[in-house]
Amino acid sequence: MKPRYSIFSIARNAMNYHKDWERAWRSPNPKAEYDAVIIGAGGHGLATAYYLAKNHGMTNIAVIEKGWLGGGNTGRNTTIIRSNYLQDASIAIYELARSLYEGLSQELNYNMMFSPRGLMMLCQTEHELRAMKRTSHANRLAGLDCRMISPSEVKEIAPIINTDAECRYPILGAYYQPRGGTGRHDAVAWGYARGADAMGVDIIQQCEVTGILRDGGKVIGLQTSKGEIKTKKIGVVTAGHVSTIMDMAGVRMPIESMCLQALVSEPIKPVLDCVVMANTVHGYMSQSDKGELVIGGGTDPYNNYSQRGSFTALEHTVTALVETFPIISRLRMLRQWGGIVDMTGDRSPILSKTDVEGLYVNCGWGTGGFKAIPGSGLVFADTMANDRPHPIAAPFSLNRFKEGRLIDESVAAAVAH
Amino acid sequence: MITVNCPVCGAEGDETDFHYGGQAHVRRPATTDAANVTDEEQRDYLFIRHNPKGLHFERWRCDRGCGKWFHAARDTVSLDFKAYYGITELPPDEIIAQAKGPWADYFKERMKAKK
Amino acid sequence: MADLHFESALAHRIAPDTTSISIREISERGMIDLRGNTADKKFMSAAKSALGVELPKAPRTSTTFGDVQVLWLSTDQWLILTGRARVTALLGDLRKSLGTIFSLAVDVSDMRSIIRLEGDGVRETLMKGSTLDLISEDYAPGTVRRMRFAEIAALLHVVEQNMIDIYVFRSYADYAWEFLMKAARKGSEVKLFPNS
Amino acid sequence: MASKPYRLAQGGSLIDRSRKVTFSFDGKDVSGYAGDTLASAVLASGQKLFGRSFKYHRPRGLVGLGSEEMNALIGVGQGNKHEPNLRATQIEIFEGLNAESQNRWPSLKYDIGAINSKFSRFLPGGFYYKTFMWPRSFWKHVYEPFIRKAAGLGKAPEGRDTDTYEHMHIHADLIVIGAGIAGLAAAEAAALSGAKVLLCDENPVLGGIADLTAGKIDGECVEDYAKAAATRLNAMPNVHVLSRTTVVGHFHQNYLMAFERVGDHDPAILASGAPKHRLWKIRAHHVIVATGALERPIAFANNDRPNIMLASAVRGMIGRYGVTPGNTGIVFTNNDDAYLTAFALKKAGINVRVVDSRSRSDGDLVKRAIADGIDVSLGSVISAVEGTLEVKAVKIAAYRKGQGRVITERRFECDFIAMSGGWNPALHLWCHNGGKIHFDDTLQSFRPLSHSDAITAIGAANGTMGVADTLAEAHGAGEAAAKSVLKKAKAVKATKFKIEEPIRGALESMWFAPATGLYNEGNKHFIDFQNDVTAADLELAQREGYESIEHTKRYTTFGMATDQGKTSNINGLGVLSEATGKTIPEIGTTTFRPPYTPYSFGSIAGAHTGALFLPIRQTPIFNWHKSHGATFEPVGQWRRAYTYSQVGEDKHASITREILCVRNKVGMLDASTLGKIEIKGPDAAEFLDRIYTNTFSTLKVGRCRYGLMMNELGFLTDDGVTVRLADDHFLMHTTSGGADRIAAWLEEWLQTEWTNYKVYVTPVTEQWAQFAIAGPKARDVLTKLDPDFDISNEALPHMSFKQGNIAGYPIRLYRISFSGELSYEVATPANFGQGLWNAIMEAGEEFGLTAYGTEALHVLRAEKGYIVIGDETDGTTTPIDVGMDGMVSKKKPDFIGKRSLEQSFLKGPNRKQLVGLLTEEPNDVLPDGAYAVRVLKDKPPMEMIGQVTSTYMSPTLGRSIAMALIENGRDRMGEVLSFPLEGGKVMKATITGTVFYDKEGARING
Repeated sequence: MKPRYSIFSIARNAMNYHKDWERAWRSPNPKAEYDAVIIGAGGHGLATAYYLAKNHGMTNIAVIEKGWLGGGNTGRNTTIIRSNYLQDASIAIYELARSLYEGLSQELNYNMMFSPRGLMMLCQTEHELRAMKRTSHANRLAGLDCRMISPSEVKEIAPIINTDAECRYPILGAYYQPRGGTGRHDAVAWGYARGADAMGVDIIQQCEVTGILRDGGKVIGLQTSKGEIKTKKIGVVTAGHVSTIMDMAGVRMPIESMCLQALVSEPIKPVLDCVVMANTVHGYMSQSDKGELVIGGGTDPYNNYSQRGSFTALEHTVTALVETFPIISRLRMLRQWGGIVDMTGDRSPILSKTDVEGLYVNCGWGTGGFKAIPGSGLVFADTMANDRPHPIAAPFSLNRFKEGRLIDESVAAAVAH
Repeated sequence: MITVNCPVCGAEGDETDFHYGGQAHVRRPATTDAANVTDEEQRDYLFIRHNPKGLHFERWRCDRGCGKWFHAARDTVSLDFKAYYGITELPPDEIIAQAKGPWADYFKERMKAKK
Repeated sequence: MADLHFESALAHRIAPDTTSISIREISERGMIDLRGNTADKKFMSAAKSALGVELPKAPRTSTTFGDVQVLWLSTDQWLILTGRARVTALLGDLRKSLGTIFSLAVDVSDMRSIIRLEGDGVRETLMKGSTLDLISEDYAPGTVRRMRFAEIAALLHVVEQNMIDIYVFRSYADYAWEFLMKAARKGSEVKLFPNS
Repeated sequence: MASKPYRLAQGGSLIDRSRKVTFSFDGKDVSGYAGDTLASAVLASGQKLFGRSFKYHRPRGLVGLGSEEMNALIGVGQGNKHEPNLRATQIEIFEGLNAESQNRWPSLKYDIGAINSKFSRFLPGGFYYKTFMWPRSFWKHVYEPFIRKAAGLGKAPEGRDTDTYEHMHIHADLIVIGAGIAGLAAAEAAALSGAKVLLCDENPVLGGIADLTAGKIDGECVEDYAKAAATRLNAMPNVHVLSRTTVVGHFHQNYLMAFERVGDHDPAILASGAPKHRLWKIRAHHVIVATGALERPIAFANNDRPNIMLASAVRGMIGRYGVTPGNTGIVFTNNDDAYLTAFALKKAGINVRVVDSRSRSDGDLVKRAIADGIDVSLGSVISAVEGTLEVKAVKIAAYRKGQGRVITERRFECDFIAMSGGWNPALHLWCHNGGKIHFDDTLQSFRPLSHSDAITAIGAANGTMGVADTLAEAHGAGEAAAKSVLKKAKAVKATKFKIEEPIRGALESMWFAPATGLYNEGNKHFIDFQNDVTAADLELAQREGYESIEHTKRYTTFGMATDQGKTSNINGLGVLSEATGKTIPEIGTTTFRPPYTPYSFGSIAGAHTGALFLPIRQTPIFNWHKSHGATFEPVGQWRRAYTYSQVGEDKHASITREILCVRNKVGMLDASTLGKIEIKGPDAAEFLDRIYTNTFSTLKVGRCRYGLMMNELGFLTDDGVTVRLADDHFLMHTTSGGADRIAAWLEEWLQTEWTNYKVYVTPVTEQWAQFAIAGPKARDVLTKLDPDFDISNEALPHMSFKQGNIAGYPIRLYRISFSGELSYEVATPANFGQGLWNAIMEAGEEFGLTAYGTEALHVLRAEKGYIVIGDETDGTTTPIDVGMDGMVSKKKPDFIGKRSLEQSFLKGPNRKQLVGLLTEEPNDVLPDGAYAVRVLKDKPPMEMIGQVTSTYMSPTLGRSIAMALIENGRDRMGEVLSFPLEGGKVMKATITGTVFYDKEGARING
C-alpha cells in the first residue's frame, strides 16, 4: 500500500523540500498474459480496473492506453455531477455514481474535490416546466433529494441569472438537485489510477491497440504497439474511439462520434456558487475553484474526430449564456477545446456483453459520462467479473436497440450533460 | 466551421447554410419488402452506423440554397470533403477505392449486387 | 376590395433617421410560388406562355418581362413577382396554361415580407449578419440567393449595385427589422477594402 | 509621485508630450501623455508594483510590453462598465480612465493574502490533491470556500452590459497575421501580385518591434522602413488593414476569428455609435502567420520581484514612451539581442551592467558593448535578488553550463533587471488547427514544420530572426501565396534591399540559474509567474509520475494562467529536460488552444442579445393580442396568446371565462401558427398513405380527415387535419411546433427514399392567418358576415371544406373542431388577417364572442379527451398507447413507423396506456406529471406505474379532470390510484375513459 496523503505527510515532506514523495503510479511494461485487459485509461476504464481489483480480487489485469491516462474526455469535460434523470434505469446508475462520489476522496485517499454545491436546470418554457415537474415527481418517488424551485429562489441561489420576465425565454422556475455539483476531473482519473496501481493493476500508457485476437467466437488476446497480450476478457472503454476498436472485433455499434466543445473564462472572484443548466437555449455554466467560469453546450451536428469543433456551436452556447448571465458580457474567453463524444441512437450509454465471448463494451456516455464514472466502473467490473449483466447495467445492453427498449432522456426535455 | 459545396445548385456556403443528414447509403428494408423485415434488419436500419476515423460517406441538404439532398464523402479528421455526388448515386470509383473497414466491405457488396 | 383592411407585417414600423442606409418595407408586391420539372418541355413552355418569360434555369438568377419578374429558388422552384392587383389573374392564367402538367403553383403574396435596403454600404450592412461575400462580383444586380441572415432564413435579391431586397418569412419580419436597425446604426459603418 | 526621474527628458516615439492625460489608478490620480499605456504611465510615475500573484499573492510588477504580460493585470471601469484582468501594457490611457489593481486586500502594498507566501513551503505543486480530505464535509464547507475566495484575480462587472457588439464577415485571398516587417513585406508582395489581402495586427500602430530591431534597410533604420510600408499598404485598393485587432483563432479550412477593440481606447468613439468590440469572421484562401516571437524570461532565484522585466520590454519603455524602470539596471541574458537594451539604457544615461551566462560570444553587439565600456560579466548569472516590493540589489556569481549551485557571489545594488532567455516563435495560430512543429537547437525553441492547411509562417514566427532573411522570406511567401490563389498573379520584382545588421553570436540555453542551494531546496525560480509555478514544482510532478507534459501542466497548473504559457512554456520544458535528462522534444509540448489572447463573450454574442438573442415569430394578430391584455407563451419560436386578462381578472379567471364562453356562446382563437403544407401530384394520395398511420387515398375531395404521424421508431411525432382540395391536391395541417420539421421531412422522403413519386410539396404556413370560431353560436357569427356560399349543416357538414368570401375577404373555411363544439377554422391571406379578425369580432359582439387563448384551448380539448402531441405523448408513445389502434391501418403494407411497432418491447405487455382520471376530491387538481405508484408506502422509493399527462380544473364540469399514461391502464377502468405528492400528501384518483364531456359528441353538429 502506498504511504497515505495527508496534511501531516505534506508537512513531513516539506521539511526536506518534498524530495521523498513516491510515484503516484508505476509505468510498467505489459506482461505476456492478464486475466483481463481494459482498453482505455479514462475515468471509466480506470474505475473499472479499480473495482475489478477491489471488489472481485482480479489484480492480474492491465489498462491499456494509447495516449496518457485521463487524457480523453475525462480531462476535457465540464465536471458536472448530477443524477436527476427521468428514466428509472438512468436514475439508478447516475445516483449510484453520485453517491460513490460523495466518499471517493476518502476511499481513494486522493482529493477529487467533489463539491455538491447544488445544480439547477432552468425551466424556460411551459413545456419544459411541465417536463421538469414530471421528472421531479419521478425522482422524489425514486428517493432522490430534488425539488422544483421558483424564479425567486433561482435568483437567491444564483443572483447573476437574468430573471427579467420580459426576456426571450423568461425563467419560470428550475429543477434543483442540492447534492449535485462538480468534481476535479483530472483527480478522478489520477485517484483511480493510483488506487488501482496500488493493488497491482498495470496501467500501460503510450500503448496502442492494433488488433483483437479471437478464436472463433471467443476473445483470446490483443495486439498492441508494445506487443501481443494474451487474455480471455477484454473490456472496451474507449468512448469516441469505441467504433474503431469494436471494428477490430467485427462488432458493429450504434454509435456516432461527434465533437463536444467546452470553454473557460478568465478567472474572476466567485460569482456563481452552483451549476446552472439552461437546456432550452443549450448552455450550462459553473465556476471552478480557480475562478474560471466553466461553460459547455451542444455538440456539432456531424461526425468529427478532430477534437476541434465548429465555432458556430461555441457561439450559440456563449450567446445563450450572455443572455442568461448578462454580467459575463465583459468577461473574456480564456481557452476553448473539444472532446470526441460517442453518441448512441437513444443518447443513453451502453454497458453490455457482446456476441463475442469475453468481449465487453462500456461506451455511449456521449456528453455526460464524467458524472457516471464511479457507478459505471463498479457495475461494468461486476459484469465483466461474473460474465453477466449487473442488474443496474442490464437495461443498457446492446439488445435494447433490437427490441425497441430505448432509454430516451430527451423526453424529459433534459439533456445528458 | 466548414464550407460545403452543393453539387446540385453549385452554392458554396458555411456549414450553417447546410443540414447534416447522417450516414449515407442506409437501406430502409420496409420500402422493398415490408412483410419480411427482421428485428436485426430494422435495428441496423435505425441505429447501427459506420463511424470511421477518416473517410466517411454522408447525406447533406442544401438547406439555405436549393433545398436538395445530396451525398458527400468527407474525412472525419481533417473534415475536408473529398467528393460530392447525387442522393441516389454511389460515390465515384476512385473515392470508393479509398474506403476502409466496414465501408470498404459495404461497397464490395454493392458492386457485387450491381453485377 | 377597396374597403378591406390590409396590414403588412411591418406596417407598424417607421424607419428612424438613425441608420446609415435607407431601410423600408415593400408591401405592394404579389408573389407566386411555382414548382415544376425543367426537363419537361411542356411545363417550361406552358409557364412561358403564361408569364411571357422563360423560367430561369441557371441557379441564383432572375428574369424580367414587363411587370413580371421570376426569381430562381431551386432546380424545380421559382418565385414569381408581380403587382398585388395582378396576382390572382396571373395565377389563373398560369394554372390554366399548366392544366394537368405535373406542377404546383400557389399564391404566396403574404407569406414573405420584403425589406428594401438602399444606399452606400448596403452590402457591408448585410455582411454583419451573412457569411456570404456580398461585395464580390458574384452578387451583381439580378442575383438571387437564399441565405442564413442573423438567426433566420432570408432570400436576397440584388436589384441594383446599392439596392438590395431581402425576403423573410412574415413572422420573422419584425426580428429582421430590429437586426437591420442595429446593423445599419450610424457610427457603426464598416467599409471593406476602403480604397477599392 | 512626480514624473521625474522615470520619465526621460526626451524620446518616446508613441507619446505626444504636448497632450497631458490624467487618469485614476487605485484611487489616486496619475498623469501621462497621449499615447502612453497604463503600464508606461504608471511606471513613469515611479510605481513598480502592479499586481499580486494567483497562489502566493507575491508582489508583482511589469514583465512584458504587450499581450504577453502575465503580472500586471488591471481592472478598468466601474459597475456594469467594469472589465477585469486587462493587461496594463495594452491599456491605452485616456482622460478619465478609471483603473485598479487586483487580487489584493486591503491594498496592493499590504495584502493579507500574502500570508500564503509564508507557507509556500507547505504548498507544493498539486498539494491540494493530497489534503483537505478530512473530515469529509469540510471540503464543501471550510476548505473550498477559502480556496475559492483566495483564487480568481479580478472581479466581475455588475449588471447588464450597455455597450454594443457586432460581428462582421470578410473574405480575402490572403490574411497576413501580424504587421511587423515580415507581415508588412509579405502583405505588400501579395497585394502587388493582385491578391485581396487582409492585414491584422493587435497593436494600435503597425510595425511590430521594428523600432526595437537593430540594423539598416537601404540606410534607413528598420522602423522607418516599416512606417513607409504601412503607409503604402493603407493606400492600396486590394488591402484591408485592421489594427487593434487580434486574430484569436485559426479553425478548419482557413476560417479565422479576429477580435477588434473598436472603442476601448477612446470613449468618444463609443459615444458616436460604434460597437465596443467587433468580432471578424474571416474566410481566407491562404494564411500567412507573421506573429513574431515572444522573449523568454530566465529562471533565477526570486526572478519575479517587481521591476524585473524582459529586455525587449525595457527597450520598448525607453524607445516608445521615454520611460525607464529605474536608474541602475542589470541586463541578464544568454544571447546577443539583449545587448541592444544595454545600449538603449546607456544612451538614455542609465547605469547598466550586463550579466551573460555564456562564457563567450563573438557577436558584434557584445564586442561593441565591451568597446563602449559597458561592464559585461561573461560566464555569470544572477544568483539572488534582494528586495520584496522592489529590486534593491542582486548577487552575481560565476557560472559554467550545467553547474548545479554557485560558490562565490558578488553583490551589486540596482533597482531593475532586464532579462532575456532568448526568443520563442509565436506558434499559437500555427498550431490551433494541427500545424506540426519541431525543435530548433539554435533557437532552443520550437518552430513550424508542416501544416495540412494553406498556411505559411514567416519571420520570427518561423524562427527566422535576421532582418535580411526575414524580408526575403516574407516577400517570397507573399508572392507564392498570391500565385497559389489567383488564376494569374502579376509577377513582382523582388525589391533588392541593401541591409546592414549585426552578426550575432550563438545563444546558449540556460534553463535555470543556480543559486546558493539547489533549486529544489526552497529557492523560488518562477516559471509560470501568474500561477506561481516554480522549477521545483515541475520537477516534483515528474518525480511523482505525472510524466506526460499534459499531466505536469494539469498537476501544477503550469501554463494555465491567463497568458496561457506564452512566456513560461519553453522555460518549463527546459527545466523538465534538465530534471529528467530527456531532450525537450522527448518531453513534448502541450496543445495550443484558441484563443491566442482572451476575448470578450460580448463580442462572441455580437448583436444577438436582448430582443435579438433569438427571433420571436409573430402572427398577423400579434399586436392586437398585445393591446388586448394577452399574456403570451412561447411555442417553438412563436409567441401565442395564452389568455386575455381583463381589468381585475387574474389568469385563472380569464381562462375560465374564455372556456365557458366557448361552451355556451362562441369564442375565437388565433390559430395562424398551425402548419400548412400544400401537397400536389399524381402520387400525392399514395405518398400521404406512407406518411400517415391512417389512409388518405380514400378521402373524398372537399373533405377533411384527422391524421396521425409516427417517426420510424414507431412513436407519435405529429398530427393534424388534412384536406383534399382536388384529386391530386391536398392541404396538410401540422402542429405549430411541427410545421417546419414536417415540411422538411416530407421533402426528405420524396428526395431520398420514394424518389419515383411525382409529388410537389410547398409549405404555406405564413401565407394564411387562420382563426378557430368555436361554440354553439359559431354559425350565427359567420352567417352575419354574409358568406357568398352555403354554410348550412347540410352544405358544410363536420369535417368538410369550402372556399369563398366573407365580409368581402377571400377565405378558406374548414368545418373542424378541437373543442367538441360546433366549430370552424377560417383562413385568409395574412395581410387581411387583422381586418377579418376585426370584422368577425364586430359581427360576433351580439353573440357574446370572445377571444380565447391557448390555455382555454387545452382545457377544452382535454374535456373532450383529445390528445396533444407532446403532452399525452413524450417521444416514446405509440398510437396504440394512446388508444388510437383504430387509426393505425392494418391494410397498408408500409407506412413510416409501421415495422417498429412490431418490435418486442413496443407490442409487449405492460405498456403505459392513456386513460382519464377523476380525483376523489373534485377540487383536487392533480399536479402536472404526478406519478401513480403500484403500492403506496410511507416513504420512497416506491414503484411507479405511470404519470399524469394533462390535468386541469374543468369549469365546464365544475371539477378537476386529468389524463394519464398508466401501465395497462385500459384494463384497469374504475381502479383507484394513489399519487404521493411532495410533503407527504397523497391524491387518489379513479381511472375512467378519456372523454369527460359530451360523450356522445352531439354538440359538434351544432
